[in-house]
Amino acid sequence: MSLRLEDFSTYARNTWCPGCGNFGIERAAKLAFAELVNEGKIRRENIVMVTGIGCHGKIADYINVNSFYSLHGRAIAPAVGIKLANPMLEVLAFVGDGDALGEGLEHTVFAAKRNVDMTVIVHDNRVYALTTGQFTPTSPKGFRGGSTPRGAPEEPLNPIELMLVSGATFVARAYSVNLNHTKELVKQAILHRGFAFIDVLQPCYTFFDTYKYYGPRVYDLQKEGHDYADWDAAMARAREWNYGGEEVERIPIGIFFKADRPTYEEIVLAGRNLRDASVPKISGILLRHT
Amino acid sequence: MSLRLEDFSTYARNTWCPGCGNFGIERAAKLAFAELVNEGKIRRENIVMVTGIGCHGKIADYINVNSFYSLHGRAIAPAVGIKLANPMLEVLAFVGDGDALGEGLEHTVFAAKRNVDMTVIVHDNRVYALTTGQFTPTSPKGFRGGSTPRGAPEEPLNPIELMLVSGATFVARAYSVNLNHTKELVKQAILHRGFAFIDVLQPCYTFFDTYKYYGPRVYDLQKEGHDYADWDAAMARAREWNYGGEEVERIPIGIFFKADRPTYEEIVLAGRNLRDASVPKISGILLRHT
Amino acid sequence: MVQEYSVLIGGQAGDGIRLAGGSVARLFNRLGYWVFVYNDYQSLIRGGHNFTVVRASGKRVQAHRNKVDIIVAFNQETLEKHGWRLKDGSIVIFDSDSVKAEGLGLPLTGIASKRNLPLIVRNTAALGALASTLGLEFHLVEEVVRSSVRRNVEENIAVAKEGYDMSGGYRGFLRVQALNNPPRPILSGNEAIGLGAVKAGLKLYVAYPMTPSTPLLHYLAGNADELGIAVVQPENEIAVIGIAEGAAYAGVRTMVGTSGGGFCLMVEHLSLAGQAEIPIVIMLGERPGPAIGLPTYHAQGELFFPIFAGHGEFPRIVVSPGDAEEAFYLSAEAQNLAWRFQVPVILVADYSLLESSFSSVLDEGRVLIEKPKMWSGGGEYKRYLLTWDGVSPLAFPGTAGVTVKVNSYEHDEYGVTTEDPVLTVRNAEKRLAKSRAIEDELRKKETVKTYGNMQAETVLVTWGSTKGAVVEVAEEHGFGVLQPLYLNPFPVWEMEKHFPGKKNIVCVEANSTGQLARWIMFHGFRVDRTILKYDGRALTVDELEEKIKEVSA
Amino acid sequence: MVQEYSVLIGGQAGDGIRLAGGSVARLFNRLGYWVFVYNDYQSLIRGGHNFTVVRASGKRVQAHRNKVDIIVAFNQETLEKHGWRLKDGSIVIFDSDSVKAEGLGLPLTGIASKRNLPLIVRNTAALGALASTLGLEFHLVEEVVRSSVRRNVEENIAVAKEGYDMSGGYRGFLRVQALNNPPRPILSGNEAIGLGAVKAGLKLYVAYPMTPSTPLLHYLAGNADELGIAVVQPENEIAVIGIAEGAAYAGVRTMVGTSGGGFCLMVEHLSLAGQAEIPIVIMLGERPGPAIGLPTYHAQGELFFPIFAGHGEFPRIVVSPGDAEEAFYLSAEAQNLAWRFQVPVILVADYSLLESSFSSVLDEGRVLIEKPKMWSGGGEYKRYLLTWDGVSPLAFPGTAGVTVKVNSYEHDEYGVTTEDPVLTVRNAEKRLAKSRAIEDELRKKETVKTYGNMQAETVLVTWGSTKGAVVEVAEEHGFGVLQPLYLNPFPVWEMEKHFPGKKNIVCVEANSTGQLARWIMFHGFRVDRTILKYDGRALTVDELEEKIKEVSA
Ligand SMILES: Cc1ncc(C[n+]2csc(CCOP(=O)(O)OP(=O)(O)O)c2C)c(N)n1
Ligand SMILES: Cc1ncc(C[n+]2csc(CCOP(=O)(O)OP(=O)(O)O)c2C)c(N)n1
Ligand code: SF4
Ligand code: SF4
Ligand SMILES: [Mg+2]
Ligand SMILES: [Mg+2]
Repeated sequence: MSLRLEDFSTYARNTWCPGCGNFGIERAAKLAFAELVNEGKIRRENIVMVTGIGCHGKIADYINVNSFYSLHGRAIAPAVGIKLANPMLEVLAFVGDGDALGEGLEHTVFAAKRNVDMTVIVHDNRVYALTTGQFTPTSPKGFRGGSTPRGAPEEPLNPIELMLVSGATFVARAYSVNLNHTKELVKQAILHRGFAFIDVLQPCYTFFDTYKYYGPRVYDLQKEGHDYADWDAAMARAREWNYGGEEVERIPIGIFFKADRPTYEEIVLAGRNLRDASVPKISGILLRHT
Repeated sequence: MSLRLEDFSTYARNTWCPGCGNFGIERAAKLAFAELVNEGKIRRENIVMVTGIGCHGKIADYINVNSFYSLHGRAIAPAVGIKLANPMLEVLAFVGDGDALGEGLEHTVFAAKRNVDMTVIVHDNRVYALTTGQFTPTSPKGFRGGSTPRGAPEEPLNPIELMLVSGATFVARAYSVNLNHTKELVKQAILHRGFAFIDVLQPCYTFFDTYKYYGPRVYDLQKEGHDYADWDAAMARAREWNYGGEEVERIPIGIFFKADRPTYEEIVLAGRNLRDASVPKISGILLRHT
Repeated sequence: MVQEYSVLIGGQAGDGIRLAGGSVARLFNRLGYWVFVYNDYQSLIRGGHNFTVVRASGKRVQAHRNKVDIIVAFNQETLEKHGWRLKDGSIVIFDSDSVKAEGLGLPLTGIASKRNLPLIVRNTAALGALASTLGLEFHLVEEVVRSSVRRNVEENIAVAKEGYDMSGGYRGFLRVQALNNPPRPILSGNEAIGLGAVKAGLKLYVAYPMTPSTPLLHYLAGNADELGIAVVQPENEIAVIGIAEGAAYAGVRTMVGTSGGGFCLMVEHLSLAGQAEIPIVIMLGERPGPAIGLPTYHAQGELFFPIFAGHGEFPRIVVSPGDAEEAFYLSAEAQNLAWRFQVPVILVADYSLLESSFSSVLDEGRVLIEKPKMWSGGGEYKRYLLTWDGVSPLAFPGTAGVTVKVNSYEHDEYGVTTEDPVLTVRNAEKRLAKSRAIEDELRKKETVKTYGNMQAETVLVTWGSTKGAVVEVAEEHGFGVLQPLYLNPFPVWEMEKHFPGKKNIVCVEANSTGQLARWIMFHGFRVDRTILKYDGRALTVDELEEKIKEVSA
Repeated sequence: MVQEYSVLIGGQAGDGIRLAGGSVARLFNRLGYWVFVYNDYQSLIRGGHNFTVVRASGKRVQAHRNKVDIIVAFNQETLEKHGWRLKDGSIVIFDSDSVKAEGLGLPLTGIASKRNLPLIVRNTAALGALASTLGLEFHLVEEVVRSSVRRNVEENIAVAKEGYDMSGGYRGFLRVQALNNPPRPILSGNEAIGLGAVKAGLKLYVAYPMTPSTPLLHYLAGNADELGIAVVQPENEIAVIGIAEGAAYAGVRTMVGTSGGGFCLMVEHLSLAGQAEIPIVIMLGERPGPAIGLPTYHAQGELFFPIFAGHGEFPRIVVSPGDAEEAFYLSAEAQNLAWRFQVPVILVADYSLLESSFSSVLDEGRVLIEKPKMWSGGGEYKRYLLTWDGVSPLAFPGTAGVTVKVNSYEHDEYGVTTEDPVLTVRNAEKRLAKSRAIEDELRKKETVKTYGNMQAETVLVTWGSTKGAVVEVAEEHGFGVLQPLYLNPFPVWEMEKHFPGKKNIVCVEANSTGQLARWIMFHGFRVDRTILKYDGRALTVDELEEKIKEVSA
């Protein structure tokens, strides 16, 4: 029996604001899960979502699959642990921009560096939304929020660039409004063997309404023949837009970079299964201690 | 009276191993301080060293200037605070590779992003030395240490690339053996208005003896006419060597990139002096609360 | 009898319930009433259910009651959830465009939309109607609107007037009496803490957003220019405290604010402050845990944690205000103590203290910046000079001829690392000496407050904002109340004074294990009963009255 | 009289002092002696002063004494620092190439250099000489070298023989008697903790290096293949515990190891384990704090911190072994308890327990993996099913038909977030129920150990490795000893059993505030005196004897 979007819903009351970009991500994820299961590529019970804390994190309540609703900034380390414990699982981290690029930046960089076979989806609304609108690492300079009434004092961080230098083997950007494109990226990211990163431009209707800004600017890299095997080309595309403001005319979405290298869990586990219940005899070791 | 290297010494007994690359960094720093003071460019009492924890951190005990010997991985945040509190101070963070690129990576990235006017000097021995030799973020894959007897499972992180995408406005690499070159870089970094980063290749004689590896490979970017105003060229040079092993023949040292942009403390303080002892009347504010 | 009114305003997140509550409070304030405003909201941005209770009284009140005189309902859910709060003679004011009810219905949505104004102006219309039912003159409403609304001021006044004029038969229904008092500042705990710190010399506030401390960040950022301070928001809480400690080392008074989860991340730096002797004030806002728990609700779950957080042994002060006035003075005192003893001071404040508003009479002249022990300039400077009270003279980097070395390792007097056993013992004893000096100092201060009849057999002991309900009930029923303002060092000398002969010591607090009760018992005193509430909501006066019957019977 | 020998080996970091100590211990072990090895080293890699004391005895010993029978000196400083430890009839074995002394001088440096071997082989030459002075046959030395040296084995044996043959008149000077016992495994606390955990099902060890827990990381990594486990070292301690909690959620038994500073960084995740009910064992290695303190020295500074760490209220178990055998069994028990109750268990271990080595008799058959409460497969799965003991059945992701949702927020039984007051109370009560169930379980276990004469008026109370010296002194002087193995929940029921009638309760511990003493007093028991040592060095038997005279007089 083929699964549909609704099969991944829960009874939880959705509390995102009307117009929130998170709805697009939720739909894209559910559709991606349903299609991959229907296509026989993954098993439903093997999907695990790990989420941070913020508006984005609520997605754990809304999708009926295994989930680990973690601390703020701390979704990615548990995700790595889950993958090590059971490499059969399809591990996805749904994280916030404040969450995974601020509070817990180091875990994002290191999961990429290690090429853990997992997917990170950043709900990049470029604002701390759940705490009512402060600037985040990806907010444009001058962003006015509760903590910066005279404008954020910092230039934004470009997560695509960051991931390119960190060793991620699948680096992409999506726009939550483009449902189908986002869903396809999520599917490809899940199927990618290695660390996949998608920065989803997700307008926060309430604290940073970027619909009008993104709408006319986004374009699909894949439609323009970008060669995602070429790291330099990927970096050049990443630098077309630095998460700033009006001055830029085009914002690329799609896959910037994709490569193949051994995954962390392959190397660390070297074929070992940590769920194996057998216990070693230690008498030989004890003898060596005499 | 002109200051000499010895004027910056303390009575502390030096406990670095004979042959340690840290001696070169210590000398370079003392010479840089002495020369800058002698040249009238900085005042001795304005120098503040903040250090992490590791063999590198001991430099706080060995140089007779103001110092904040912080926690492991936590030198850079206090350094930012010191600069905000008193922008007249010349703030330098002497950090380890494990310290500032592992434990506290996020602070390094964010200080760069903000362009805080400070200098970060990484004693990059590519090993956790003080804890007796484990692999760090910059160790080559396959590095054998106490925690990885079969070799480190991860590709190294390239701190130069990382700083280039993080927004650092002065990005350089030094080799602790090249005393004069290192000293000159330290001087330029101090004089640079903005966030200056120097990754110093510092052989750890005991746990990762890289003298023979670096010796024939390092070359000076500035002698080869590298244009440090060109970000793309800087990135290309950074990628000549990815902190790996034998396969590479040349390792660039010198200044990769240099640029000018407003500093964090200029923007945040907007001319305010936090050491100003005056206290505001709040009666006006209280009235607004009625 | 004391004049008293309670108004509940309810709706969805985004309806501006909290703002409306503020306006109602201002209205009563201008009539000379003491007000207390309790805010109940969910961890979401739109939708859900939010409500605010404004209690206004002729005497000081610092807790809300279950029953109310007026409900202002912006949606049906408000009445479903709060209908039970109505008494005989209570009125419901509601948006007749979206709510079915009996009472004073006004087409609030229509009033807003016909003027093309955002829905949030429903608040102002309702305020007008409310004022009319209270029999107030319109100029009072106008004053309140002018003092609290920032955008579309004239339109808001027009809307308020429309609401005012539409109250029909309800005009003067609750004819409120003006009292002969000047209006008092209405401050939340967050605001009071911010202002108190500034009056004691705060120049840099560092924080990462986290409920219930976020309003302090916003308040100080919003008033930074007027207050002459800088406010920065770094990448995470580890950076927050690192930056603050760096600034303190360089001579600037700082504060950081957070809640339990963020405080966890600061604990290693807390220990650093202990070793390196860095003055730092940490505002720890409490909400129900563990972990994320209930982010926007009320609890007093962290008494032991701040007292024992951090590895190793070092002196620290933990202080716990119970209302906005105490928050103001204790926040200032926290700064002075941190700098006097060069120790971390943790200001523990529960959700309801931080996010409720209290009529507060503040005397800014009472707050002084105490000058810390500074280096006199003679001889060689030693950052960690051994002294009888464990406190070494301070100097800051940038001082000619001086080298200021602070150190996270054990160190000698100059701040150079040592592993010597004798110096190790000496440093531990320096820290012990400081602990004693702190206790000596606290013995001279007001470390507990008492209320009610301290001769009674029953004494209620409480901390934080819970004292609002406790004091009111105790005064009514003739009990005594003891409220420690300092939790560490714990003022045992005060317990010794107040506890003997009491037959019935009852601890009232908002947690599930009775932390204050345990803390008191740990110090060798008897606690007979506990009244614990841990559903995430602050105790109301009525609830406590119910429970007190059980334990005082 | 019991046969007993103490040997001190001293030199610089890099001289291999610790290895030499291990070899000497093995020598005595093969003679049937109980051994205890105390390691004293500085936070540096080369130079400085390191020393190791090996105490070998016919009875079990777990502390060192001040005086020694033999000093092996690789440098002059060793004699300068430790000369006072010599007794009548003690011998000094020294490197005559670098040390001036009386006794058995051997050109150790020359022996190494003439063979072009690294200087570290001086150890083996000294071992040979030592064996000769003890009157042992060379084959014993050869056996020890073969069992402990990895590189240049034959050369080392030749060097040992050279040392052995050069002892001249000292041959047989201390003629040691072989005892009729089989050799026993000599284990450090770190090693024992690692092995105990593995026997209880550990499959993943996660750590960031930090003294004194680093040897556990190295030991498990070095034996990972044989033990069938994975060992990973992530970017920092926050990642360490995050990874471990993720793996536990997915069904794998994990442990993390750290010291105070790293533990600080884990505290938020500790609270997460409390809310989400994730089984996790944290090995907290103690060293002198606060902050970096003395990284390579001894302290028991963290009793309260692990008990009260983390925001909010949640059950946890804190366990404290005192020697390697206890470390082995309690580490295993920690795993089983963590999984049985789905709570964090903190294993507190002081420096001297972790870094000293103890003759240990271990029965691996005694350790069983207790199967946790697993989901039976019937009906819909609820991760947080409410049960009488607060423990819900487990299932792991990857199970067909099951959705496993864990949550850091308050949640309903399925793991979906809630802000409901009723569910909030229910969850708090679930946690309280677990606390009670844990206490009930512990009442059935050995939670304290007693030694010596428990009828005596004086009972010494201690924890961790300090018990080594305490038990020895108590047995000698006829006192009783009580050692809590569990610090939380605190076994008050045992205190009630053992304390009444005692005239003199003396707490002995390695900190400056008497944390165990305070903890006991907090529970309503009297403590008459404390003996506190906080210079970073473990208590010796002689020191305690001195101090005990003062307090038992
Ligand atoms: C350690 C910690 N610090 C702060 C918070 C408070 N907090 C909750 S959500 C949030 C903002 C989340 O922003 P982001 O990650 O961008 O997610 P969004 O709400 O925008 O989806 C913060 C700061 C927390 N829960 N834990
Ligand atoms: C929070 C914390 N974790 C771990 C340690 C232990 N530690 C001390 S030094 C060190 C290694 C330092 O490595 P690096 O930063 O590369 O400096 P190096 O010794 O190589 O100069 C570690 C892990 C610590 N002090 N604090
Ligand atoms: S605040 Fe922003 S991100 Fe959060 S639910 Fe509303 S629109 Fe979405
Ligand atoms: S261990 Fe390495 S880094 Fe440390 S002092 Fe020795 S040589 Fe230098
Ligand atoms: Mg966001
Ligand atoms: Mg290093």
